[in-house]
Amino acid sequence: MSSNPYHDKRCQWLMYLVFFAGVGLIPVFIDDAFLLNQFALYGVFGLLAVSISLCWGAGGILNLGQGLMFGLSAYGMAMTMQMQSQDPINNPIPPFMLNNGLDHLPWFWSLFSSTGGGIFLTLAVPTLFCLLFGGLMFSARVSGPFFAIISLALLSAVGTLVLDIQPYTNGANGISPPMPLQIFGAPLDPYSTSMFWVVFVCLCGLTVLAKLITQSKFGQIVHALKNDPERVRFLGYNVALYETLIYTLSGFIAAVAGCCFTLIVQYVSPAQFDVAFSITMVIWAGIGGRLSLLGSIIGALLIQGGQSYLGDSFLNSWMLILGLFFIVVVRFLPRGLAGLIESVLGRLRTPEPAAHEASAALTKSGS
Amino acid sequence: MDYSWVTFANALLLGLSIGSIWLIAALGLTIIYGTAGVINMAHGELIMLGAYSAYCLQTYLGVSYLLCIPLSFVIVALFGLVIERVLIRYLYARPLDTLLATWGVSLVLMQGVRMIFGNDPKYINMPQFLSSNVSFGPLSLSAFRILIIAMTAVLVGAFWYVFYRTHFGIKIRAVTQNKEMAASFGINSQRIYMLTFALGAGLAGLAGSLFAALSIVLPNMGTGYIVQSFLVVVTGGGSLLGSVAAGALTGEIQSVLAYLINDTFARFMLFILIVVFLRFRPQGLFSAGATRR
Amino acid sequence: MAGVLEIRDLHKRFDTHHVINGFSLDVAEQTLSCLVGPNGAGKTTLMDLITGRLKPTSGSVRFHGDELTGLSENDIARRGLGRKFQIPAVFKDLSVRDNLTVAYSRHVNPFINMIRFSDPAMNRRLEEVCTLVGLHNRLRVEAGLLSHGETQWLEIGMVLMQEPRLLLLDEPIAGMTEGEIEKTAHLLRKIRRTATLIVVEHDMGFVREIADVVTVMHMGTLLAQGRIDEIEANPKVRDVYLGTEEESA
Amino acid sequence: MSITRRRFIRNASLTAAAAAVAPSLFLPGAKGAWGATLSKGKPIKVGVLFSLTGGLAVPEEDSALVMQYAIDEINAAGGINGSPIEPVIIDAKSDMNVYSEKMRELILRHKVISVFGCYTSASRKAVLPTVMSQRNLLFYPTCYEGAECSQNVICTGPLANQHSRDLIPFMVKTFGKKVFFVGSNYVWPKESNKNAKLWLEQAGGELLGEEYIPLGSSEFGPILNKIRAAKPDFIFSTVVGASDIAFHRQFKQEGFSADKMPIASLTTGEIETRAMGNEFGAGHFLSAPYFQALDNPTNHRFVEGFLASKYGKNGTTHYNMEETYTSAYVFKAALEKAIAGHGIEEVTPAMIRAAAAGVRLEDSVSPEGAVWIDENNFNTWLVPKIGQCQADGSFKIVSQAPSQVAPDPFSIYPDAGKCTAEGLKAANGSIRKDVI
Repeated sequence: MSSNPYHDKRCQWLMYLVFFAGVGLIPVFIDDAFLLNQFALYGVFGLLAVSISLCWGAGGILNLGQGLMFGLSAYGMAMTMQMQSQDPINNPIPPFMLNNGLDHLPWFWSLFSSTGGGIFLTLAVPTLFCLLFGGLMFSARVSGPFFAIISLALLSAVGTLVLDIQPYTNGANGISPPMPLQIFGAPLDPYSTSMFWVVFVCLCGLTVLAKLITQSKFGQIVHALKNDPERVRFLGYNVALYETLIYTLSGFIAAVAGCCFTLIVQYVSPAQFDVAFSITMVIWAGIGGRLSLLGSIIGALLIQGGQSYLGDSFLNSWMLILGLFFIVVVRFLPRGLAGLIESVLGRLRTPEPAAHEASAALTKSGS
Repeated sequence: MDYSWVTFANALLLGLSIGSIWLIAALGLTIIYGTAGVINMAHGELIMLGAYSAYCLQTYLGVSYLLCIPLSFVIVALFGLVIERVLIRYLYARPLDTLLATWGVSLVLMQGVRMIFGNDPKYINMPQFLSSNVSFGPLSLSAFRILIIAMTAVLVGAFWYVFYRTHFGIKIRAVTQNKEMAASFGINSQRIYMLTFALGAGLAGLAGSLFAALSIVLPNMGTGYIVQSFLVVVTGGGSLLGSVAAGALTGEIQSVLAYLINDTFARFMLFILIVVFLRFRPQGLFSAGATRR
Repeated sequence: MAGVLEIRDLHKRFDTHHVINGFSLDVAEQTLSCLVGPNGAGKTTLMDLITGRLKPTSGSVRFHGDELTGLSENDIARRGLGRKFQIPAVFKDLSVRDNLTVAYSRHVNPFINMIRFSDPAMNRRLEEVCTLVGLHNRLRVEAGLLSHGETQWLEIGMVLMQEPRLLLLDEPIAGMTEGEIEKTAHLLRKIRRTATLIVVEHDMGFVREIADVVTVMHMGTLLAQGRIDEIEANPKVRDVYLGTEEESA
Repeated sequence: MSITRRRFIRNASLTAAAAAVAPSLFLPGAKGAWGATLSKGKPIKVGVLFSLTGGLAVPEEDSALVMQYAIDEINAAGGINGSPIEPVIIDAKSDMNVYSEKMRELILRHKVISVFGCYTSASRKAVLPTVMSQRNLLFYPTCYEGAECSQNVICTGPLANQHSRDLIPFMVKTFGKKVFFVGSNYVWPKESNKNAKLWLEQAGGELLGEEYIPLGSSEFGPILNKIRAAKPDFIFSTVVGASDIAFHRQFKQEGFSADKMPIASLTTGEIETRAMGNEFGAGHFLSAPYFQALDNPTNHRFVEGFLASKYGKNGTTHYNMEETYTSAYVFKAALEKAIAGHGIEEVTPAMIRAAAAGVRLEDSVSPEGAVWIDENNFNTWLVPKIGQCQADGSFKIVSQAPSQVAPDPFSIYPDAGKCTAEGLKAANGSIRKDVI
């Protein structure tokens, strides 16, 4: 363990530096609006992977409903952008509301009339929701598979509701704001370098923040309670509080991802609440290595990139391959590709104890 | 829409039918989860496999529909056996990992079926006598729904018998409670798990053959059942009795809410009610633990 | 004598089964009491009731005069009760050092812990505890790779990191070799100089070696209390406890 | 991953730092206009964006196939001004995020001049922001609810105001006044029902109930119970997809019969009937501009040609497929007009759209009979027809409008204004572009 460079904090930070410097150089080399836009979108997926990795990898809380935070904030951002394109005097109501029989703006939409307030709510609502829901669940000591299933049920419930309250959300058709977000009068064009930088700064900043938190005392405690929450409780820590906070932090990152998502695609629909989408996020982190934030990001990039760029003949069996790959990873590499690198590096440096550790890593449950 | 006692009674009767559909979908999951603690996310796809086996049997071999039902059980049970031997048996100690691995299995099954049978929907022909409506005074229910209710009742009875009245059932319960202790009495827990998994998968297949006739056979038909089946199992607490109660309750709530308000809202409310219920009673209605004590 | 822990008429019922049935006990400052009793006497349940893992049906538990019943596990732990479990509960995929640092729970505020990366006071405590339990050269090893005896010491070390006033140790020498038991006895005596201990133990030889006071539980009640020679001479104890011990042996 | 152009690193780090802070970079980086030119004899790239896999693949895959058939047919006849059409076919995987991503890929990377695609309103809304900001053109070849006035869409399917206009009076006259509305729970059925209520009122009918089923749900028990209690003379259905099939099957299983209480649907065509089993579809009614059974030489040629081609493996044609087929010919006619007016090198998607105004497909081209594009709102003038499903799954045309019906996307929202080529024109004369 001691001599494995994988566990050396300086090596880890060096990898972060290399990775983010590499990503930061993308706009220097690429001058293709589609690719920049696509990389920005991958950045959003990377953020989601970080949020899952923080919650599941660091905190041991498997959240199959992360799409909820993502979707809520994506809707919030779409509402902000939609309100920007409305004229407060002549034309205060989004067109779809007129068609659904509303003759005045619902109160919760009017909160999004100011851009600053809209963005604040977009991030605050999912975060507060996490705080509340997480607090309720963790104080009742709901954990493990139960929490996973309940988060899944809640996701389905909210998705159904968003579909049903069509006058306020435009139902299955979703919201397509006609213009990009205007910041101080200038549009944030989804195909521009600036959009890429916005996502890059969020991804880089939040990943580093998450990394710092996992290395803090808080991170150690959270890691410990993943092993044995009971023990942590008897050490004097309020386990529910810690679980709620890591869950909320992860929800906040997903909310930031949701914001960026709508900025990039200018569209949001109940598809963001699809169960399959939330589970896909878990697959990214699972394949990349849930214990490693960077591994999870790379998992998201590999899978989404593969889905976009592997040939069409290959794509027909894409789900099949993804499924098989995932089974193999869960069965043989519970720590994902990052775990594979971990054991390979360990083996290179100090053959004897590392081999022992690698086998320990494989047999370990990795809850 | 007038709300009268007759329509309300019909809604209650329908709730029973919806409940039996929820329950029969969740029965296999109850047994797998209750015994081995495996969160089988591929359960919906096993239901789908059951539907496709019924379709194949009927279309290619001309087997009559009523015979397709037990045959689907056997075919999907064999599938379950293979999945258990190849994958699940390595993961019993890791419940969250079984959840993830079986999600992988579900992707593979769905895509595999899609590649073989294509995306277009298939359907199943039923005997004429099942395509009719039975009236009891002002109350009425379709013959096929009655078949499903009866089928559910028979299966619950059969499983109660197997679990609580046979030697095999005693072994299953022994393994559920304490694997090590059971092993010291010479019970092979691996074998018990394998058989339960196959049994649970078979039940999913049987449910699939019924659902195939109710609506439509599609590669992604299973995804709709998985969340609702889990809710029944988790609300019930993982025991057979719990699932029966949870299935009946959720079916009635859904039917009555759909009768009073609308279908979509009924679904939303049901999910929220379940989440709130589990917040205050995480062990479910009748936990496997409580019945043990 | 100044009571550290006062238990009064404690009852715990599961359905119709009385596990703890009117149990009362006083523990004095800086003593090492051993809690003994046959299997099913309610020793672990009693521990659970003291530390808040279970809520008593009735009765009271006071710690330095403060009522503990109704408080959560973490609140009770914060008041200075440290507990070692019967089955050693350490964080298997953390290093020994991380196990000990996590256990240092003087600061429980999660927000402050998010920006806490080093803590000199904790490092000092870590030094002390390491010297006591003797895991100095194992600090970087993953806890899951420790031997059985080392795991027990690690957990005692974790309890010590909490700087508790009262330690509840459930079977601290289970699975240890002769040499390790000797070392543990030495360790417990050292701890007693600054704190109070209650040790649940089956090994009467070990009890004889370390106990100031021995408390015998039977069927959820206090059967006898006193010095070890008094207890061994007590005919009631011979009947219910030593008798069954011989049978099972 | 191909990198189209590489820039040499000129003060790379400086550029990056400046990019992050300089407010000037918030200005659009993309051109916002079509980034290629056509030239004579070179292939004309168009996008074909349908779901070939997933839940939407059942109708959409057929649309993609018929689109390829139409393109082959046009190319075999000499293409457009001698240039062949080159389709870029992309699978949208029934996933709204993929629709949106692939639309960007088609326009920005493949630089197609128009895109044919989407079947659901949700997917249309998902791709429209991209189509609009890049000033491209979407041919939307299916029915939709209207209430949209975009400068970048041409629709060849019926609007809600055309779709049920004849069906409701016909049903009221034939079966009785009392009707029950059932639909999938989303925008199109609700908007269609609003139109249907207008026709119902004019025909003197009575609405007994209106129920919506969650998308994808197959549990019709509660709704059928309400229908049983309400005892309508007929049912007006806007249920879509797998739910529609479940609805028809359970309808019959629950003892309802098409003779006593037929379902008048806007969706249940040849493909759906085949999927549910003919016995479950027989006797019910459908309103559509096209049926496979239409008896005219163009349709015979289309049906025989398509079924004999390598794309006709599924063995049927369908209103959706025909609308897709005609959209290819609308594109051809409009592009020819644009080239004649501006010269081939100058043509942009906006010019194609402008040229499409009033484009008419004669009955020698369009299997459903002559249709033309409205010059204001760019939807299609067409003849809705009513067919009754027969025991063999084919439809018998029982009624049809005497002439083409005008499309009006804002028919039920007269206050919103009139959709014109420039945008939505309000009563006070102000014009709003891109109302979606």
